[in-house]
Amino acid sequence: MDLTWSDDEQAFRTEARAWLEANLAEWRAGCGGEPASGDTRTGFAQHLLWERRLFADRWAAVSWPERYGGRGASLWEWLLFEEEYHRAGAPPRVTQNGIFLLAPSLFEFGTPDQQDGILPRMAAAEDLWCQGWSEPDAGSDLASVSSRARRVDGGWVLDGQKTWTTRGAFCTHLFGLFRSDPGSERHRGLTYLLVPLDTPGVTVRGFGRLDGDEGFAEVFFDEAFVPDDAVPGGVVLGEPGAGWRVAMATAGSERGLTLRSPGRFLATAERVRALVADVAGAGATATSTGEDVETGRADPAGGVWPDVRSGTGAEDHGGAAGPATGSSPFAGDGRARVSAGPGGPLWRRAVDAWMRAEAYQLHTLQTVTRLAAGEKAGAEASLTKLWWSELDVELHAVALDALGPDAELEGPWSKGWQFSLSGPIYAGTNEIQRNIAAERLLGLPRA
Amino acid sequence: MDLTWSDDEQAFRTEARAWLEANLAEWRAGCGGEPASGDTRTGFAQHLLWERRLFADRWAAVSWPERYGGRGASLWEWLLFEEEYHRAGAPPRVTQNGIFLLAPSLFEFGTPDQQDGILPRMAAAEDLWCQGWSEPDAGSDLASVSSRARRVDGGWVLDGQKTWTTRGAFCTHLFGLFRSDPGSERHRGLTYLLVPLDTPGVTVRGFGRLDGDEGFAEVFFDEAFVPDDAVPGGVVLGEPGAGWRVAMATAGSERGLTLRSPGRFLATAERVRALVADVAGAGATATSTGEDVETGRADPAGGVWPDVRSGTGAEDHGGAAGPATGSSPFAGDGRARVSAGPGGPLWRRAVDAWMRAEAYQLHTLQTVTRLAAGEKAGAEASLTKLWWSELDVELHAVALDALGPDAELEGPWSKGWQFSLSGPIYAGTNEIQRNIAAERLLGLPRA
Amino acid sequence: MRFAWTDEQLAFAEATRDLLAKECPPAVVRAAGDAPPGGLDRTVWEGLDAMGVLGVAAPDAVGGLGLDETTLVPLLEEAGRVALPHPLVDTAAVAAPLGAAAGGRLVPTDLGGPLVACAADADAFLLWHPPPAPSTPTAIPASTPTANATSRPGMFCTPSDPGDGSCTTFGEGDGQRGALYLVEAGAVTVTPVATVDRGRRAGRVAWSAGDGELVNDDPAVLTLAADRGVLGTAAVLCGLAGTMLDLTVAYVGERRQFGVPIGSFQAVKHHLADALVRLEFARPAVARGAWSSAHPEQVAPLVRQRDVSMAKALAIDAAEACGRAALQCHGAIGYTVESDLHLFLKRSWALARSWGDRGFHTDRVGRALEALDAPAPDAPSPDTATPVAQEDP
Amino acid sequence: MRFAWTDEQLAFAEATRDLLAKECPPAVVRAAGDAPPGGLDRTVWEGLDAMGVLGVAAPDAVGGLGLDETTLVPLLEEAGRVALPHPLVDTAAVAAPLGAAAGGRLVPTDLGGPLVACAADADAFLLWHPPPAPSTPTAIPASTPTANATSRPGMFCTPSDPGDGSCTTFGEGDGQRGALYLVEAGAVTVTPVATVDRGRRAGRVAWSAGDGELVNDDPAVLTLAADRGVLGTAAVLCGLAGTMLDLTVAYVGERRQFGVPIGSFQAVKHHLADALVRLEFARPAVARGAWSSAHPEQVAPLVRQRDVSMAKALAIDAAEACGRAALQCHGAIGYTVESDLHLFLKRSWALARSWGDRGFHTDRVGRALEALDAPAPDAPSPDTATPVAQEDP
Repeated sequence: MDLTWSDDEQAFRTEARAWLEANLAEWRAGCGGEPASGDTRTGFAQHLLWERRLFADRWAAVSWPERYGGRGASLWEWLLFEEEYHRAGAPPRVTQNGIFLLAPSLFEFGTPDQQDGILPRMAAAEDLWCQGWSEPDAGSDLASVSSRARRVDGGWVLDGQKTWTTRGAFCTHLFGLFRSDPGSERHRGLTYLLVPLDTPGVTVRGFGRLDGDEGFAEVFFDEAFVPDDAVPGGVVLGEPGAGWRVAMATAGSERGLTLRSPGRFLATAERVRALVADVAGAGATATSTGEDVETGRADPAGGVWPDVRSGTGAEDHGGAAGPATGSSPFAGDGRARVSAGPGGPLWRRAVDAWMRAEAYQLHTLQTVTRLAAGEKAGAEASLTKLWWSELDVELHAVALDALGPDAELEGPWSKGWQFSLSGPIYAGTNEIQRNIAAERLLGLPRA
Repeated sequence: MDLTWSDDEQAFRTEARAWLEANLAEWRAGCGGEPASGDTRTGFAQHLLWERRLFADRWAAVSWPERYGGRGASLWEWLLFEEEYHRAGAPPRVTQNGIFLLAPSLFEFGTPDQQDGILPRMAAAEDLWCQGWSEPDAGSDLASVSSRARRVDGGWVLDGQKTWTTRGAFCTHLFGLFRSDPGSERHRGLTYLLVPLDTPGVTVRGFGRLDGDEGFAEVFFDEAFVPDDAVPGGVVLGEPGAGWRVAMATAGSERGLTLRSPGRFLATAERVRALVADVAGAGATATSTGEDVETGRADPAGGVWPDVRSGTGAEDHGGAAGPATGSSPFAGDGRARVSAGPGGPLWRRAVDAWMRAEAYQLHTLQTVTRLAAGEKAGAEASLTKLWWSELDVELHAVALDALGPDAELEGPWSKGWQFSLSGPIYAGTNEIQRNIAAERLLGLPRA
Repeated sequence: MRFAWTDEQLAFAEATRDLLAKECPPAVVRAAGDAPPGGLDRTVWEGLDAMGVLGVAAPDAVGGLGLDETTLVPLLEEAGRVALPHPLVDTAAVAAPLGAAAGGRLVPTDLGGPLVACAADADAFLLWHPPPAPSTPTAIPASTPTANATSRPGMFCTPSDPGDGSCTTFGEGDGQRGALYLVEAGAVTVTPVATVDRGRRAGRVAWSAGDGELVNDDPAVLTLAADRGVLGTAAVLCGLAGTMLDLTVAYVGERRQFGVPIGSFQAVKHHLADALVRLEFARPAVARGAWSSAHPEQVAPLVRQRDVSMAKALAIDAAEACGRAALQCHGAIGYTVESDLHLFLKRSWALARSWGDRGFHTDRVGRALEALDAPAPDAPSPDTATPVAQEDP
Repeated sequence: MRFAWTDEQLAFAEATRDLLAKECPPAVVRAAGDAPPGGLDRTVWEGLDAMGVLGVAAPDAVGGLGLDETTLVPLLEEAGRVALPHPLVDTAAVAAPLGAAAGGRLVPTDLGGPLVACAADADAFLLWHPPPAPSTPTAIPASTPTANATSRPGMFCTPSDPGDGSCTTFGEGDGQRGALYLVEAGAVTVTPVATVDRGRRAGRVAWSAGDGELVNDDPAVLTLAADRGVLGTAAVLCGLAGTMLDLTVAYVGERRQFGVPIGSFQAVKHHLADALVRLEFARPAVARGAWSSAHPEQVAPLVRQRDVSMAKALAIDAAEACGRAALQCHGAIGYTVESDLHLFLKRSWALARSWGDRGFHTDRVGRALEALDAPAPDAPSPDTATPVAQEDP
């Protein structure tokens, strides 16, 4: 066991950190202020500038070979980069579904021509890929895909509908599963196709996610003819009819470490701890200037909201100076401060969440050690997905409780809260993950 | 809406309280100290003395008609009695399974002869009834009962085995479900029989519950002939072959309010609050005599367990005098005290649990109002069972966390904790209750 | 002892439910979120006014119905069921019942008119009578003294319409605490703010208390008014929770995956059963809060405070449990603004932390319990002079 | 970076597992709970001693193997898997590694002999070498000063055998804090106490520190020793959790209700999947705690404290989740002493609150984080002199 980073890895981290610091500032300045959400049309364009900046200095896909725009970085270095990326507060990757979901399948199942033709443009954010798996009637039950691909001379004719396609309205290409054997059922007879969205007969309609951003799309296929050479190396990934196996490899990536690296949650956990510490500190002034702390305490019936302003231990966290922040007095400065102070309920929840983020980091280091030793990732990815998705909800719940009535304001925390709620749903609901964990890891009998 | 008690009800409460206070003291004195657990042979005998004391003054079954030893009390008065009973710290009713599970079925399905012959001796704790439902292969799936009852001239011949029969080793009679139609399946062909345990061919073997007390028994039937007149009025309750319907009426009682009245949990909640307040007060002295509180706080790295003795807000709960209680310093006097003090994590959990107990009381008042208006109790009992069983576990978990390392000592709290863990299992597991609630109350489709 | 709404109360709630079902379907809630300043549709509000809902708890001397919280609470739960985008809690629960306590001047004489009142997020609230009487005074009880109170902007409100000046809200006071002021409407500035629940049409408020006239500084009166806001919000949360559960039950009965309705899966059943439990045990607590509020002659203020805070705490739990279960059981479709679920979900997030959050009310219950314990550490005697409700619900 | 046990460590654990499977089946644990004073069977203890397990982390100069926590922790998890009724954490994790820090006199020279050491529930512990050397000194680090410390009995211990005098435990000090004493064994009185886990054979201890001789009062040494007790207990909890999960998986695969194995029900699957998640994320935290403890040259004491406390906190969660799921999925049969489950369940309750409970260790992690934040409030630079483990696991 060795939990130290090598000098080379340290150097890699240092380089990444310096680059991120300089380039984030430049990019933000170029946006003329805080960029819009990457799930809006305006914000997507801004985020593309960031993606191209990453690509220009070979940070877009660090683990890829250099010939595709990467650095041939190890999984360890990839983890370090992710950690630095999130610690720096860099934006969500709008290219994520291509780089983290399609690319692993391309590396495993793609022909050299496909890899050479697709990957560099993906890294450069020239081709923008979205995922076309879910359909109106195929969600958790992905194998019930009914969109059809009919083989014709020189290509495929597509019919049907995909939905909940993330950022589909802004992308240029879709990778998806289509039923190519009309008589087939379930996992059989599906083909994994790579489809330019400007193909005639393909219509994309964006629609609002929970937060209202146009982050989802429906994609309609109406006798859309996709020529075999619509993407370099051909539009079929893997063998025709063998799409399920290719897709499952991608599903493993999505649930596992490549989509949600620990660095993301560690960074959030640190921000939550800082927010809670702010609340603990901020109340001190407001209360210490109130003249009726003792009264409120001695007589809970007195005053309008006596207990709002008293709060236990009101005296022992003083010290922070400056005016109170904008928190409503209803949040109970005294109370919130005690709850957020060391040993208080909110403080403990923040520490707890930090531990869970740290445990995810450790679990990942263990997984990467196994992968580095040549083992394959398996159903353990289900445990990982359960862990980070529940952690993310709790991290944001703590933040909202720290913000009190301010929590409903539009802002990074309310946005993050809403996004966190998608975690237990996407990439296979947590109910599906529990089934997988119970059946494949514990060996419980199928129903 | 009227949430006040009438003068008569108040008087009833006053009488009950006075009686309980006087008689509990006398009974305990008669036991020569704290009585043993009612689930041990010694303790059961002691508890029978208590039961007979209750009966002598008509408190054994207050809601029964006077001719059976009751007071003809209303459900409201029954609630008041239960509240006073638990507030006074009176012992668990070892006659409970007869009085609260069998008797409601007797009132609904029994003949006058059965009622007249069985109920007074039950109230007097002369006949002691245990429940014979579960079998080794019929637990959650109660309808798979396989113990057989064969009709013969003048009676029934029983074969098979019952198990998890509470206090079976100390009881005189069993009520249970037997398959009387050998070709029948599931709910059909079952007969509800009343069986003296001294019947030749019946063998009872007591065994240990989780806490080691001999609170469970297996009951074996080996060609046991039960004459029709083995109990007054006959051994069949309801019609032969219609046992399931009779049993389900009892199941409703068990899950609903008659087995676990709110008074039980309100009393526990108050004791938990008091325990937490004790912990909050007790630490004050120990810490205030420690000279290194500030040191420990300023330098978490210093000392063996610096943070054990520091703890936030160490100064602001002082006042309690006298020597520290037996808590280990490892529990962290300072920390535990802060956690248990107003606004602290443990204090909040105690308040939360109190609210849940109070909500159970309110829900029950609502239910009794409906019953008083002639409505029938239905599947709502599943919600009630989920609520009180989870509440009871949490109440005891808070107590154990307040006790810290003392929690593992044998005593009322560790005993109560172990008993609370049976709540989500007995009387239909909570998984079964959730199925019932979802299917019968929400109308979700059966699998 | 009889713990149930009366037939009259249930009938009033049913009539309100009928009106809201007709006049406030999800499309109206969506429209409220999208409407520009000045563009809020008032049809449902006027309908509620015509039915007497706004003045249920206003003294009959001024044209109200002179009823109490036990009539009002079921109506507010109905308002929650449809995510009504108008400030009904603020108006009907907080403002209207103040009556003479506000010097008689705050009670609208024409309840048929466009009374709008609003309070949110603070122990301070403001009542205001909108145009066509632009100089009608606004009442603001001052709040926590802070060093910079007079210049500090207030928090959000749930204005009926910030754009046309008919918005009302609460603000912070001038260094005095717990006092009810009349302030000229013109002295109040409302700036709309972006919150996750656009249907609330929230605004940030600034005002100068120097323009105010003190009309009441009795803490008991102001605490009572604030408690009504807490109680009303608890009722609304129960309504939101109920609708989220209903929407989900309907959806999981229809939605098929793996060849069966997803509602037949045990995981879905158990999520929803757990949510239902939370709701069914919160509702009696809210009802008790109503009774305790409505019977000051039998219930000490401290007990009332305990009871309304407990109502809010358990209603928050119910809304949270139902909301989480609803979203998870809807799956991806619930995670869009195309499904109606989000209208109720976002309202429940906002209200869970308005009028005091879960931690605040837990602490308030705990402190009330300790204060109630204090005079008689041993069990209270049944024949004591203590109000009955103090020892029994 | 390589986060995995070595082949040697795994092989040692497997050999230990084989020994324990053979010599410590549930019958042996039950017998330990039932044995009269003096009657504890020592077969498994002697087997562990013969394998070198007791002295794994003792200096090789005194006959130990001179290895560190990364070898020891997997062995302790194995001990947890069988609910070993002997004080292995106290002996192998706390006592044996102290070595020269205890003045050289505490380290048994004959590791083949009946070394027994014990510590529990406190920042104080006691090492003791039992008969046939009745006057062998006992070491007790004194604990929190309290007004009546010298007369105050210590807390529970996990004696190997309270009856025959070979019990060891910790006691409370004489008003001095954080010091290691040698005390004559005869000055210690052990009174067995009844705890829910009879297999622990716990006792209450009284002693008079006046008989002691100070041998070490370096807080760093004593904190390190106590941290090893915390870490070892965390490892044992993981082992207990794993066995409870395994027993349950086996049971629900066999037990049939409604015509199918109960393990095919989604509710059962999801309970056990959630429990498995807790366990699989606790184990890496315990492993990291071992590494941090084993590398003092790279890991600052504060970081080690953070890491062992985090290990204990997550191991408590794992044991609690696995225990609750196990009992619920076993149903009534689990709620008896006839099933073996209770042996592991009760041990897990006792250990969850020994060596610091969940709240204690959460607070300790939080305080360590704040102390580590303090010197560099902005993100630490990668090329700082801070030990690597401080910023990376």
